[in-house]
Amino acid sequence: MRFAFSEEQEEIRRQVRRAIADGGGVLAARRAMLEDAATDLELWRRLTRDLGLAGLAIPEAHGGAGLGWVEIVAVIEELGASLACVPFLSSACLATAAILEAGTPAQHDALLPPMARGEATATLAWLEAGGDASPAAIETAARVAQGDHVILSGTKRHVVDGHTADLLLVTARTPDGAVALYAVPAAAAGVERRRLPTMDATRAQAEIVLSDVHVPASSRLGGGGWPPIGRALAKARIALAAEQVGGAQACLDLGVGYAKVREQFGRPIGSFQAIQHTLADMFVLVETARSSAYHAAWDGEHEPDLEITAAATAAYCAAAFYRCAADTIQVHGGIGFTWEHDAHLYFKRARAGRTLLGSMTDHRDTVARSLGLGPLGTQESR
Amino acid sequence: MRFAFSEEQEEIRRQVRRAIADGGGVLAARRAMLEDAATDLELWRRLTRDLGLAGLAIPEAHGGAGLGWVEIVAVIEELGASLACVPFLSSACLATAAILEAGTPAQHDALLPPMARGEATATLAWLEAGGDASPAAIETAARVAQGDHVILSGTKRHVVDGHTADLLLVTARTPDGAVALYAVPAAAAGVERRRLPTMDATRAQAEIVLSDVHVPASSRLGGGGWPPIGRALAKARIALAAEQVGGAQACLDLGVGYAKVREQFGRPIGSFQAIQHTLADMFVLVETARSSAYHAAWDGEHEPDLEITAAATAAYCAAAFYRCAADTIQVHGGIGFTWEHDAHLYFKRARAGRTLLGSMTDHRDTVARSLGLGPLGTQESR
Amino acid sequence: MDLRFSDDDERFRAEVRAWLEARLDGDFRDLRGLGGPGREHEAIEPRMAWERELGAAGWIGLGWPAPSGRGASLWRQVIFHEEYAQARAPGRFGHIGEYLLGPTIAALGTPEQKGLFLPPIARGEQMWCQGYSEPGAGSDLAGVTTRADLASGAWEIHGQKIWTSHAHLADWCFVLARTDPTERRHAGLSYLLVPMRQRGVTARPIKNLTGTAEFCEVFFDGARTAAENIVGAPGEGWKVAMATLAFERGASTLGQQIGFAGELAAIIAAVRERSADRDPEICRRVADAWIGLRVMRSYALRVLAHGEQGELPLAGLGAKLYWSTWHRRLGELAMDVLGPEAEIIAGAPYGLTPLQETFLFSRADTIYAGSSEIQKNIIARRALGLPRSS
Amino acid sequence: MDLRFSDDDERFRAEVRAWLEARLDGDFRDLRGLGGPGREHEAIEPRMAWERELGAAGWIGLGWPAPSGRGASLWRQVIFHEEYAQARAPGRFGHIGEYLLGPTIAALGTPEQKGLFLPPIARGEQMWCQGYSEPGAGSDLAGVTTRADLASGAWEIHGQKIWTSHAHLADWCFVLARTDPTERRHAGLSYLLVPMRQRGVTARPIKNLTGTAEFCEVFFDGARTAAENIVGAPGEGWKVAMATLAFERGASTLGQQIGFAGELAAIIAAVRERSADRDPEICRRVADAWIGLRVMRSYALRVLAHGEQGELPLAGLGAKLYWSTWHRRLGELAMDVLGPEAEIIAGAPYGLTPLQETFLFSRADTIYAGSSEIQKNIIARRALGLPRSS
Repeated sequence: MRFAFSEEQEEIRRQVRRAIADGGGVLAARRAMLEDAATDLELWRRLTRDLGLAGLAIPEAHGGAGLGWVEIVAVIEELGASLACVPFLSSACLATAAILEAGTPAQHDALLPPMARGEATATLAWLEAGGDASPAAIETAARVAQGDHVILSGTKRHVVDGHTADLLLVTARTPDGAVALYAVPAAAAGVERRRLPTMDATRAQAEIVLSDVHVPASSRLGGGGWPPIGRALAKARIALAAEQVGGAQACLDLGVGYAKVREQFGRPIGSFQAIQHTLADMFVLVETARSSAYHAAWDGEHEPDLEITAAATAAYCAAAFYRCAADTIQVHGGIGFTWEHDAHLYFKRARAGRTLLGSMTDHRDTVARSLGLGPLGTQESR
Repeated sequence: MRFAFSEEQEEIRRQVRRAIADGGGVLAARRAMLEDAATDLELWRRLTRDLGLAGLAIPEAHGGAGLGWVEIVAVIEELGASLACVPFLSSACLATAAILEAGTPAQHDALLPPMARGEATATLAWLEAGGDASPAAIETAARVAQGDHVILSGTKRHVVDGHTADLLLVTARTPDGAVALYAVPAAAAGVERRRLPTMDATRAQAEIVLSDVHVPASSRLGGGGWPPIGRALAKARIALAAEQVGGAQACLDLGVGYAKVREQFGRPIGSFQAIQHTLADMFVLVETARSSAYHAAWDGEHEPDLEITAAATAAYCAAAFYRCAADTIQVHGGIGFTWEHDAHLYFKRARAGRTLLGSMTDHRDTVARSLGLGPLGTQESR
Repeated sequence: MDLRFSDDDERFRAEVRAWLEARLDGDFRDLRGLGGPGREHEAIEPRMAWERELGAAGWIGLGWPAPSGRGASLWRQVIFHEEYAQARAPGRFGHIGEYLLGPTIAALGTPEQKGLFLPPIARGEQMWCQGYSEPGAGSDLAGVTTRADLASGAWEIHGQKIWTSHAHLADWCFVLARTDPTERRHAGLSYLLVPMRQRGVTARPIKNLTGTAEFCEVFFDGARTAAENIVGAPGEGWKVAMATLAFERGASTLGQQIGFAGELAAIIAAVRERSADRDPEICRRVADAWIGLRVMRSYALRVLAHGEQGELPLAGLGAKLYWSTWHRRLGELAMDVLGPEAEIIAGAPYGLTPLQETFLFSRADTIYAGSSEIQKNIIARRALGLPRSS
Repeated sequence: MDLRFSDDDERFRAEVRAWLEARLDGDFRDLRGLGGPGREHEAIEPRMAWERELGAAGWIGLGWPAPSGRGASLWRQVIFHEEYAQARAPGRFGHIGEYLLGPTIAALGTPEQKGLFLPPIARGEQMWCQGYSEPGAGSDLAGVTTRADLASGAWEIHGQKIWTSHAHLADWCFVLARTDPTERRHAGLSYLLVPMRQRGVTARPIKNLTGTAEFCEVFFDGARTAAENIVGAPGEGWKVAMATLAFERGASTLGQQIGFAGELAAIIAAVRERSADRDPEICRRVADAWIGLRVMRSYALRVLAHGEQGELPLAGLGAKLYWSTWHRRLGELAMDVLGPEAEIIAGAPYGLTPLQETFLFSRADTIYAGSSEIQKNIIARRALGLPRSS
C-alpha cells in the first residue's frame, strides 16, 4: 500500500513546474489566450520536444514513454495550477486514450508516433448542437461510398482545441445505427472549423462542420462502437479532475497569500474568522479532491468500473474547483473581480469544467445508475 | 399600501402570547408531549373558551369571529414560537378551511359552531400509506350502500391530531373515480385510530383505519372533488409557514441569547465572527420568511393563485425554520444536543414540517408547474 | 394589512407609464434594456441625453422636498422605479446625484449649496460620483487616507479613491477625506464636494471580469475645490457620509426586482428552448429562484412599509445580503440550464450574452457596496446586538 | 503508487475475518450491529464480555509496541478495523483505553505505569474515560478549572467534567486538572490518572436528543488518586493531553467508513422500497453521498499512507470536518427519502429507527470532539498559517 508518487514521478512534476515557471506561469496563459490559436506554443514545445510528455501514456512501442495515468495526473495538476494553454488534455489525454482504446495495433502504429513526438495533435469531436453528452445524441452520419470510402456529414461543437488539432477523432452514426469513431485529418476536404469564442479564454473550443468528407473506410478506429469511446472519455475525465485539483490549489494559495498581507481594520484579513473559515473549507475541498483524483488515476488502470470511478471524481473535483475559484474571488474583495487579477481566469476555467467532458449532472447520473437507481434512461452501449 | 398588523390584530397576538406565557411556555409543551393526547388542554381552553380563537376564521354567522388569515398568521406565529401543543393548525386552520371551502351552507351551520366554541375539534385525513401527497394516491373507497348511506373503507396515516379530533374529514374515492370529502365522527362504528409515535413529540399524528364505516350520504361535503380540498391545504400551508416563522425566530432568539452569555477563550462566543455570521444568516432567513408568510396570508385572501402562493411560502418557510433550528443547535455546542435543552424540540418540529402538509419537493414542483415547466406529472384536479 | 396601492397612486402609475412609453417608443427607442450593473459601458452619450430628458420632465428628485423636488411619497417613488424597470428604460447615470448626494445636500447642506447643486442634478445635467473607498480602505472606510488641506481659500486634495462608479463620466465627486491628520479613524474626516473636470483629477476605469468597466480608480493629485464646498463642519465627514448612505431608502429595490424578473424570464425561456425541464432538478431550481424573488418582494414591501415614516427598520438590514446571494445563484442556474452552450460567448473578442453578464457580474454583487461579510457584521452588531468581534 | 495490500497483509485480513466470524456466529451472535456512536446504551454487559474476548485473543493493543502490544503496522490496524466493521462487530467500550490512554502511557508513562495499566487494558478488563471538557471549557480546553492538590501522598481533585463518554461504565479516567493555581491557561495543568469507582466521583449520564445517553457529567468532589498517578511532570498536562490526541492515528477511520457504507446501503434500500428513485434529484443526492464516501476513503488512505512513518500530515487536518459534515447530510438524505414516514418512530415512548438515530445523532457529530468551527480554526492556523484571530 503506497499512496504517493515515486521519485521518478515527482521528477516529472518538477520538470513541468520548471517549464511553466520559465515561461512566465499564468502570464504566459494570459498572452496565449489573446492569440488565435489560444495555445502557448513555447510551453507546448518544451513539454513535448524537451520533456516528451505528449507521449507520456503512449506505449514505448509507438514512440511514447510507456507510462500511465498516475504520471498524467501529476503533470496535468501542474498545468491546471497555471492555467497552461496547451493541448495536453485534448491530445495527450483524450485523443491518445481514444486511439488506444478504440484503435487496432496498426492504427496505433500509424497515428500515435507523431503525437508522441509532439509533431501532431489530435482531439475528440463527440458533442453536437445542444451539447447532450449521451451517445444517443450523435447525429453526424457516416455513409458508405464506393471505393471503400466513407462519407461523413454533420456538425460537431465544443471540440476542445479543435481549431488547432491536426487530427480529428469524429464520432458518427453508421447506417446500421451504431456509433463509430473515425480518424479525420483536419486538412481533409470538406472539413471546416471555426473557433467558438468562450468565456474561459484559456481553453479553446471549436465547431467543426463536416460536409461530405470522404475518408477511407480504414480510418474507422477498430470496430467497437461506443464502449471504447466511453472509456477514453472516462480517462480524460480523470485527467481533467486532476487539472481541476491544480486549479483549486492555486485558488487556495492566492486566497491565503492575499489574506496574510491585505490589512483592513488594522489587521490582516486572514485574522478574521470569516476569511479563515472560508479558506479552511477550501483547504478541505482541495485535499479531498486531490486524494480522489490520485486514487482515480490508479484505480482507473487497476480496477474495473473505470467509468464510475471517473464519474465520481469528475463530479467531485469539478465542484471543488468551482467553489474554490468562486470563494477566492470573494476573499479578494474588489480586486478579485478585476480583469487584471488572475482569480477570474480560474473561475472561468472552473465553470467551463463543469460541462467540458459531460456535465456534473451526467456524472452523478452515471453513479446513480451504477447503484441500480433509476429510471434515469440508460446510456446507449452499442 | 399597509404591510403591518392593525392594533386589533396586535392585541390578539398579545393575548396569545400572554396565554402561552401564563401556561409556562415551552415547559408546557414538554409536559403535554409526554401525555397520550399530546395536547396542552389548559392552553387550548384558554385560547378557545377565553379568547375565542378556535373560531377566528369562522364567519360570525356560524359562531366565529369572522376574521381571516392575517389574524390566523398572527396567532400561529406565537404558537410556533413556543411549540404549543394545541390543535390550532389541524382544527382551526386546516379542518376549518376544508369545511368552509368544501361544505354547503347547511354543512357549515352544522359543523362549524361547535368548533368555533372550542367544544369540538376536527382534522383532515388525506394521506395514506406511503405518504404521497397527490390526490391520485387516495385509495380509501367510498361505496354507495342502501338507505342513502356511504360505506368508507381504507387507512389514513399522518393525520395531524387525528387521535383526539372529534370529527374526521376523510378524503375518499367514489365509485366513479372522483375524490370526495366526508365528515366522519371519530366515534363512528368502524373507526379505529391509534397515535403514531413521532420524532417530533410536540405534534401528534394518527393512523385511522376505516372498516366499513357507514355514514349518511349527506356527510359528503359539497360535491366539489379535489379543488376545495387543495385550497384548504393551501390555506393550512400558509398557517404552517407562519408557525415556522415563529419557531425560526425562537431559534434565533435562543442562539443570540446564548451567544451573548456563553464565554470561551475569555470572551462571549457571540464576539466570534463564525457565530456572528451564522446568526446573521438566521436573521435574514427569519425576516424574509416572516415577510413571505405575512404577504401570503394577505394574498391568499385577495389574489388568485392561492395554491402557488401557498406552495412558495411553504417551501421557503419550511427550509428557513429547518436551517435556523439546525444552526441553533450548532451555536449552542454540546448543550444544544441534550434532551434538556429546547433546541432539539424546535429542530424536530422543523423537520416534521418539511413533509407535514406536502413535502418541500411537492411545493417546488407546484411552483414549477405554474411556470409552465414540466413534464412533472400534473395534479389530478377533478 | 392592505397590500394594494391607492387609486391615486395607480393614476400616478399610469402617468409614469404613459410618459415612459411615449419616450421609449419615440426618440429613445434604441435605449431599452441598455446600461445598468455590469453593462454601464453601453450607449453612454444617448443615456446622458436620456438623463436630461428625465430631468426636463421633472422625474429626477421625485422624492426630494420642494422646491427642488416633488416631495413624492415613498410609494410613488416605488411606483416610478417599478414602471421604469418594467419599461426597460436605460440604466441611470444620475442615480448617485439623485439618491445619495441630493438628499444629503437637501438635509445637511447650506442654502447656497442647495441652490448651486440641486437644480442641475434635477435637470439631469450634473453627474456625481462617490469617493469613499480607497485601495487600503475597502471594507474599512474609517481607514481613509486621502488628505485635504485648506490653503488660500480652497481645499487641496491628495490621495486615491477606488471602486468609484462612473468617475470617468462624472462632473463632481463627493469625497471623504482626512482634513485633520492628528485625528485617527472616524475622527478628522470631512465630506468635500470636488469638481472632477480639473487638472489634478485622473479617473481610470478598472476593467472587470466581464471585460468591461464601470468602476474607476480616481487619483487626486493636488485637486482643488472651494473652501465652502464642504457638507457639515470639518471633522464631521464620517457622520455626513453615513447619513448619505442612510438616505438610500430602498425605493429602487422593487425596480431592481423587476430587472431580476426579466433575467429569470430569460432563463425560463432558455429552459423551454432547450427542453431542460425534462430534468426535475432544473425545474425545482427555477422554482426556487422564482420563490426567492417573490420572497424578496415581500421583504422589500414589508421593510419599506415600516420605513415609510422614518428610519428604516432593523429588519431590513438583510436586504443587500439577500439579493446579492439570490442573484449570484441565479447566474449559476442560468449557466447550468445552458449546459455546454453556456461557454460560448456572443462574439470575439469578449462579447458576453446577457445571461453570461449576469453570471459573471453577480460575483461582484456580493462584494461591492459592502461585501457579504460586512453585511453580516452589521446585522450581528446592529440587529442582534452581538458584541464587536475584537 | 500502489493501492493494494500486500499478500501478507491479506493473510492477516483472512485471520481477523475468520476469528470475528467464528465468535460472532457463536457465543456473541446477538451482538452484531449493537453499540457505537448514538447507540452506546445497547447491550452493555454482553459488550463488556466481548471486550474481554477481544483481549484474550490478543486483538487489543495491536498497534502498541511490544511487550504489551503486537507492534502491528498501521495498515494491519486498518485491516483489523475494516474487518471489524465489515463483520458488524459491536461498538467498542475499550477504545479510549486502547487508542488514547494506552499509547500515551506507552510513550510517556513510567515503567511502573506501563506495568500497571497496559496489561489490564490489553486484556479488555479495564475501561477508561477521558476527562478533558468542562462546562466552562468546551472548545477552550485551556480554560480548565478542575483543581488537583497534592496532600499526604495523593492528589485530591475537585471540579466537574462534561461530555465524558462512558464515564458511568469506566474504571479509570485521565483527567486534565489544574495543579498550579498561580499559572494561567495552558500552564499549570497536569494529566492525572484517577480511579472512577470511589467516593468523591459521581458520573451522571446526559440524555441527548435521541433520548438516550452516552456522554456524562462527572463530578469530582474530593476524589483521590496516588501521587504517582500522573503522566509527565506536574504542569506538563497540556503537552501530554495534546500528545494523547495525536496518538489517534486514524487507523479506525476506514472501519468507521464501512459503518457509514452500511447506513448508505440502508438508505438505498429505502429508496428502492419506496420507489423514491422515480425522482432524479433523490438519485443524485444518493450519488453525491456515495461519491462523498468514496472521496472520504481516498482521503483517509492518502493521509494514512503519508502518516505511516511519523507525524500525520497537515493535509489530514480536514478529516473530522469532512466526515461529520458528510454524515449530517446523509442523515438529512435519509429523512427526505422516507417522506412523511420519516416522522414515525419505531415505538413509544421514543424508540428511534436506525436511520432516525443517524439523522438526529449526526447533529452531535459536528460538535463533539472539536466542533466544526474549532476544526476550521485549527486548519486556518496550522495548515494555512493564518494569523490567530485575536
